[in-house]
Amino acid sequence: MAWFKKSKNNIAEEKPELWNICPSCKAHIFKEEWAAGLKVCPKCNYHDRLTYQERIDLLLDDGSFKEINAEVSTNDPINFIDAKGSYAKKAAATKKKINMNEAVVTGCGNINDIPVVVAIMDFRFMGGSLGSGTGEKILLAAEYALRNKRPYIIFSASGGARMHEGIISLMQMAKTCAAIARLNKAGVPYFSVLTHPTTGGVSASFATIGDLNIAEPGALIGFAGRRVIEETIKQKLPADFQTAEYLLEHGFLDKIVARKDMKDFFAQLLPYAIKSPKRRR
Amino acid sequence: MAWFKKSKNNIAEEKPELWNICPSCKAHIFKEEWAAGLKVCPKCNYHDRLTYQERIDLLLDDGSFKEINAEVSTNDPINFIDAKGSYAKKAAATKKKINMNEAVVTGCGNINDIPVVVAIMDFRFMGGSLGSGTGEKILLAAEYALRNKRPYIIFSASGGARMHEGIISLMQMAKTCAAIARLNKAGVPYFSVLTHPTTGGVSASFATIGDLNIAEPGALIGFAGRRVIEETIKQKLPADFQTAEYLLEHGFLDKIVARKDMKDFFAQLLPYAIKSPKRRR
Amino acid sequence: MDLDFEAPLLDIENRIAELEELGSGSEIKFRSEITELRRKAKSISKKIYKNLTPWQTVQVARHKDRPLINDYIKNICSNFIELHGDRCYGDDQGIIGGFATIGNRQVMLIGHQKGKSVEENLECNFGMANPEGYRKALRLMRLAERYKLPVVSLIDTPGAYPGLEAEERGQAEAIARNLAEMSQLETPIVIVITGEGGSGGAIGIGVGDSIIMLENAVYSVISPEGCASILWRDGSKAPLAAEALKVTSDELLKLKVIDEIIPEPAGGAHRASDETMMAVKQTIVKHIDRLKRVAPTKLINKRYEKFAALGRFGKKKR
Amino acid sequence: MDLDFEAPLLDIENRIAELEELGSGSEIKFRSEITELRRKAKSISKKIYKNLTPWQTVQVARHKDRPLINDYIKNICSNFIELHGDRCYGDDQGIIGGFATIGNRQVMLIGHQKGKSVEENLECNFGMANPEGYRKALRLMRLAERYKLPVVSLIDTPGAYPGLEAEERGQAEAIARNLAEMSQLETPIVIVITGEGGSGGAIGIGVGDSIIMLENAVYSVISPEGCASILWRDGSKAPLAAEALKVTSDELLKLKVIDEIIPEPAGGAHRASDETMMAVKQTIVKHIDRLKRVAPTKLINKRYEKFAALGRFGKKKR
Ligand SMILES: [Zn+2]
Ligand SMILES: [Zn+2]
Repeated sequence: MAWFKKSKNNIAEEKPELWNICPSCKAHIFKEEWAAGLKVCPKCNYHDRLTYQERIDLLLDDGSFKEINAEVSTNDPINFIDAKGSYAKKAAATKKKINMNEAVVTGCGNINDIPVVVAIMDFRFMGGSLGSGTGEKILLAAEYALRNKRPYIIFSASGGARMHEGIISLMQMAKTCAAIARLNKAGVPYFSVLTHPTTGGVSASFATIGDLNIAEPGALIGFAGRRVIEETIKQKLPADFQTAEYLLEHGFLDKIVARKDMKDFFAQLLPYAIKSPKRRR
Repeated sequence: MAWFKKSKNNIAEEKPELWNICPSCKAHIFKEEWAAGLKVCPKCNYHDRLTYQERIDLLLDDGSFKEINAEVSTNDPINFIDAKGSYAKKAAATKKKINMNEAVVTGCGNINDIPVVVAIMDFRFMGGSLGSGTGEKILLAAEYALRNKRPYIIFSASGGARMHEGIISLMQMAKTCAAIARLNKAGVPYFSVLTHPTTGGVSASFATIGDLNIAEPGALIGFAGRRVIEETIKQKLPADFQTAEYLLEHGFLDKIVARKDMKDFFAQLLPYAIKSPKRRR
Repeated sequence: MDLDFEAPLLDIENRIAELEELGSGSEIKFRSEITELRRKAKSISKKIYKNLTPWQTVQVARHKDRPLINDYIKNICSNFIELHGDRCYGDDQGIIGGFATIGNRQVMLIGHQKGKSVEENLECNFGMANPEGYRKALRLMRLAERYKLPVVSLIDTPGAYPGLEAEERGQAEAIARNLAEMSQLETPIVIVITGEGGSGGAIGIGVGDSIIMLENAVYSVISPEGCASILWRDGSKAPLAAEALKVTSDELLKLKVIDEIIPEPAGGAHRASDETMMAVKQTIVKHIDRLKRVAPTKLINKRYEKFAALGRFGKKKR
Repeated sequence: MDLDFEAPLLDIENRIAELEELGSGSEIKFRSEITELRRKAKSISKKIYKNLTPWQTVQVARHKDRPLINDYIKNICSNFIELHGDRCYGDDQGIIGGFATIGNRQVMLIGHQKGKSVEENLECNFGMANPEGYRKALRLMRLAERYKLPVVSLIDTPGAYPGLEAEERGQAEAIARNLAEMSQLETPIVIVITGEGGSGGAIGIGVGDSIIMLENAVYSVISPEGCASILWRDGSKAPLAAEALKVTSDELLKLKVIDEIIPEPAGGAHRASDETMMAVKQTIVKHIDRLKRVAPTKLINKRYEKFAALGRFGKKKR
C-alpha cells in the first residue's frame, strides 16, 4: 500500500493535470473520476465545494433554470479599506475572475417538473460571505417565491458575514430572516441545505431556520470558529465538532443527504409540501 | 445546644398540644408561631401544605371568594376496588372527613380589587390526585375565566393522577390542558403556582404550562418519582433534585415566591396581564 | 418470551413446524396431518383469545413480535421521509416521525419506537421517550399543520422515560405542552394505540380527533405492576390491578376514551402482522377521509368537546 | 480601567477629589479653586469627547462604569418582575428580562447583562449569552405579544458566547430564530444600544421598530480586534479596524441602521449615569407612544421594509 501510494504520488507529481488531491484525506483521485463522482471523494466521502453552476446542474431539470435579479451586485457602503487595499477593488477583481456579481445566484427552475425558487451560494465569491447584495438577492428570491407560492430552497456555503461591508453585512442576517418569516407565515415551504462550510452569520440566519434543515455529509456547520472556541474554553474540541453528523445528533438537522441523492430527495419531499390537484387525493 | 434541644423535645413530649414538628428539619416550633408564620418553618423555610381555605385567606381579598361548581364531586367510572376496598367508599370517607367534594376548590375572587378566577388544590383530598371531578372543575373554571376574560390562577398540590379512576384520570391531563390552550389562544392570562408537592400527571399537564410558572420555595416538582428514577438509572439522585430551585435553574420556572409574598406578587403582576383603563395610559 | 397461556397453541405450532421440516421437499407427506393441526391451532387460538384476561392482554400488547412502528412504515407507508431533531437539544429515538404516504394519503406520521434487536432497544430506550422526543413530535405536528397534512400518531410505549436528565430537561413540561398544542392543532389527528399505551408517555402524543385501538392493545394511567405495588403493596398482584384498571380495548370503548377497535386476527397481531397492519391502514385511511371533510375550526371544537366530556358525569353548569 | 485619552481630565478630577477631602468640614476652603477646576474639567471633557476616535469610542462603550441593564432597572423602571427560563434547558443570565414599567408605560424589558462585580461577570458570562438566553428572550417577547405589551431591548454585549456547549445547543439556530420571530412580532419593539453592540449576539435581540443608540455606544459586525487580526493579520491594528468598520453612532445614523442618537453628557455616560439613564428613559417613552399608535399589521410591514431597505442600493426589481 505504501508503495502504491508513493508511486501514485509520483505519478501525480509527474502529471499533475490528471490528478485531483482530496482536500480532506489527501488521496489522489483521477480528475475524471473526481468529476464523475460529483466532487465527492471516493475514499473519505468528503463533499467538496461546488460552483453554483454545478449545483444547478445537479439539482434542477435540464434547462429549467432561469436566473432572477442577476444584476444585483456588490456595494461598498462604508468605503472599506484594509491592509491589502480597498474592498471595491477586491470585489471588482473577484467579479471579473469568476464571472459572478455576488456570492449567491438566485432563480427559478424545476425539480422533476415541480417549480421551485432557488438561491445557491458560491464559496468562490469572497468565501460566500453575506454582503448586502447577497442578502438582497436572497430576500428578493424569497419575495418571488412568496408571490408565486413556490417552495424556496437555499443552498448555503459561507464563512459568515462580509466584514468589508461592516454593519450593513450584519443587517443582512435580520433582513434575510425577515424574508423567511414571511414565507413561514404564508405557509410557503422553505428548505435550507447546508453545505461545506456554513458558518458565522449565515449559520445564524436563514441557513438554520428551514422548515427542514438538510445538510451534505461532513459539512462544517457552526456559529463560532473552531479557533475562537478553543481559545475561549481553553480546551481542544472533539474531531467531529460542528460537522453535519454532530448537528443531526444535537437536534438541528432533519436529515443528511448525500450529493448524489439530493435531487431525488427533493423530488420525494416536495409533494408533501405543495398543494397540487394530485395531492391528498 | 444539645441540652436545649433535648429539653425542648422533652417539653414537646410533655405538652404535645403546644408544639408543631417541622416535617422537613424536625425542629419543634410553637404551634402559635407555626400558624403565625403561615406554616413556614422559621428554621429551614420549609413551606408546609396549606388547606384550600388557608390558601384563599392568604391570596384573596377578605370575603371576595365565591366558589363555583362546588357540587362537582368524585365519580367511580371503573368501579374500582383495590386491596383495601372500594374507591367509592374511600372517596366518601374522605369527603366526609375533610368536608370537600373533590381535590380542588374553584371560584372567583379579588386580589387587591383585581378580579381573578382561582383553582386551589388541596393535598388532603386523596393526595391532591387528579380525578375526573378535579379535571372537570379545573376545566369549568378555565371556561369561566375565558367567558369573563379574567386571569386564571391554579395552585397545584398533587401526587399525580388518581389511579382509582383508571384511564379517565389520565384523560384529565389532556382535558385540563385543552382548557388552558383555549385561554392561551384568547390571550386570557393563566398563571400556575406549583406548591409542595406537584408531581406526576399534574406536573405533566396544567401545572407546568402557565404563562408564568411560579413555585413556593423548596416545593417538590417532578414527573417521575424519586424512587422510580433511582431504580431506573441505578444511582442516587442529588439532594436538591426536583426542588423548585432546581427547576428554576433548569429553565422551567419564572420565579420562586415565598408564601408571605404571594399576594403582593400577584398584585404587582396582574396589572401587566390585564387590560384596564389605567393600563398603558 | 413465550406467553404461558398460549402453551397449547405453541405446542401445536411447534408440531406443525417439525412436520414441515421433516416433510420439506415432499409435498404430500404429512399434508393432511398439517392441515388438521392448522385447523386445530386456529380453533384453539380463537378460544384462547376470546377469553383473554386483562393481564394476558397486557402481555399480548407487549409481545416482542407485535408489529412496531418500523413495521408499519415498511408495510403500510410509502415515501417515508424521517425527520430528526427538536431544534433545541437533541434527536430522541424513542419517538420518531416524518412524512409518509398511507394509501395515497400524505400524512405526518409520528410514533413511539421500541426497537426489535437489543441494540435498537437501547438506542430508542424501549420506546420510553425523553423530552426531546415529545418536542420533536410537536415540531413535526406544527409542520404538518402548516402543510395541511393530517397527523397519524402510533402509540406504543411503557411510558415516558423516568431518568435524571429527562427530568432536568422537562419531561413534565414537554408532555404538558404537547397536550395543550395538540388540542388546538389545525389539522386532523388520528391516534392508533397499537401496543402499550403507557400513561403520560402515551397521551403525550395521544390527543386527537379519532382515537383508535388495536383489539389487544392496552391503555392505562399506570402500569398494572406499578398500581399493584402501590395499592396492593405487592407488584405480583399486577393481574388484579390490570383487571381493576380496565385497560383493555372493550372497556375503553365503553368509557368512550376510544372511538373504534380494530379487531386482531385470532392468535393476536404477533401471529398475523401483515393482516393486522392492513387493517390498521384501512382504518387510518377511513378516518383521515372523514376528518378531512371537517372545517378546521369545527374540528378543533369537536376535539375539545371530546376530551372535555371525558370524566363528565351527570349534568354540569357550563 | 482608566482610559488613557482621558488622562488630562482624570488629573483634574483627582485634584478636585483631593481638595474636597482636604477641605471637608470647611465650606469655604478651596472653594474657588474647586469651582475653577470643575469649569476646567468640563471644558476639557467636552474637548476630548468631541474628538473621540472610533477606537476611543469603543473603549468608552466598554467602560466598566457605564450604566448596565441593572442600573436601568433600578433607576428608570418600576415594578420590575424578572422572569426566568427558556422552558427547555436552563436560565441564562447573559440575557435577562421581565415585566417593567418605564414612565408609566408597561413593557417587557429584555437585555444583555454584563455584571459589575467579578462574581456577577462570571455568572452572566460578561454579557455573552448562551442559546438559552436567546430562547428565554423569545419566550418573553411572545408573552409580551399576547399581553399587548411593547418590548424594550437593551443591547450591550461583546457577542454571543463562543463555547462548546453553546454550539451544541444551537447558538446559531437560537439567534436566527429570534431574527425571524422578532420581524413578525405583533407588538412594538424598541431597541436601545447602550454599550457594545457585538455582532450576532447583539442583533439576536436587536430587531425592532425603533433602533436607538447612545452617543458613545458602538455596533459592529465584528469586534475591531477580530477584524484587525483577520484583515490586518495583527490584532493590535484594532484602532484602524474600528475606523474602517464605521462602528460609531454618527456613522450608523448616516447608514440608516439606527433611527436616533441619544446624546451623552460630556465626559461620557460613565461620568453621568443618572443623566444618561434619564435621557434613555425619555427616548424610550417617546418611541413607545409613537409606535403604539400604529396598527399591528402596519407596524410589522414597516419593520420588514425597514430591514429590507438596509443594503439596498439603487433601484431593484421587487
Ligand atoms: Zn478524501
Ligand atoms: Zn424546618
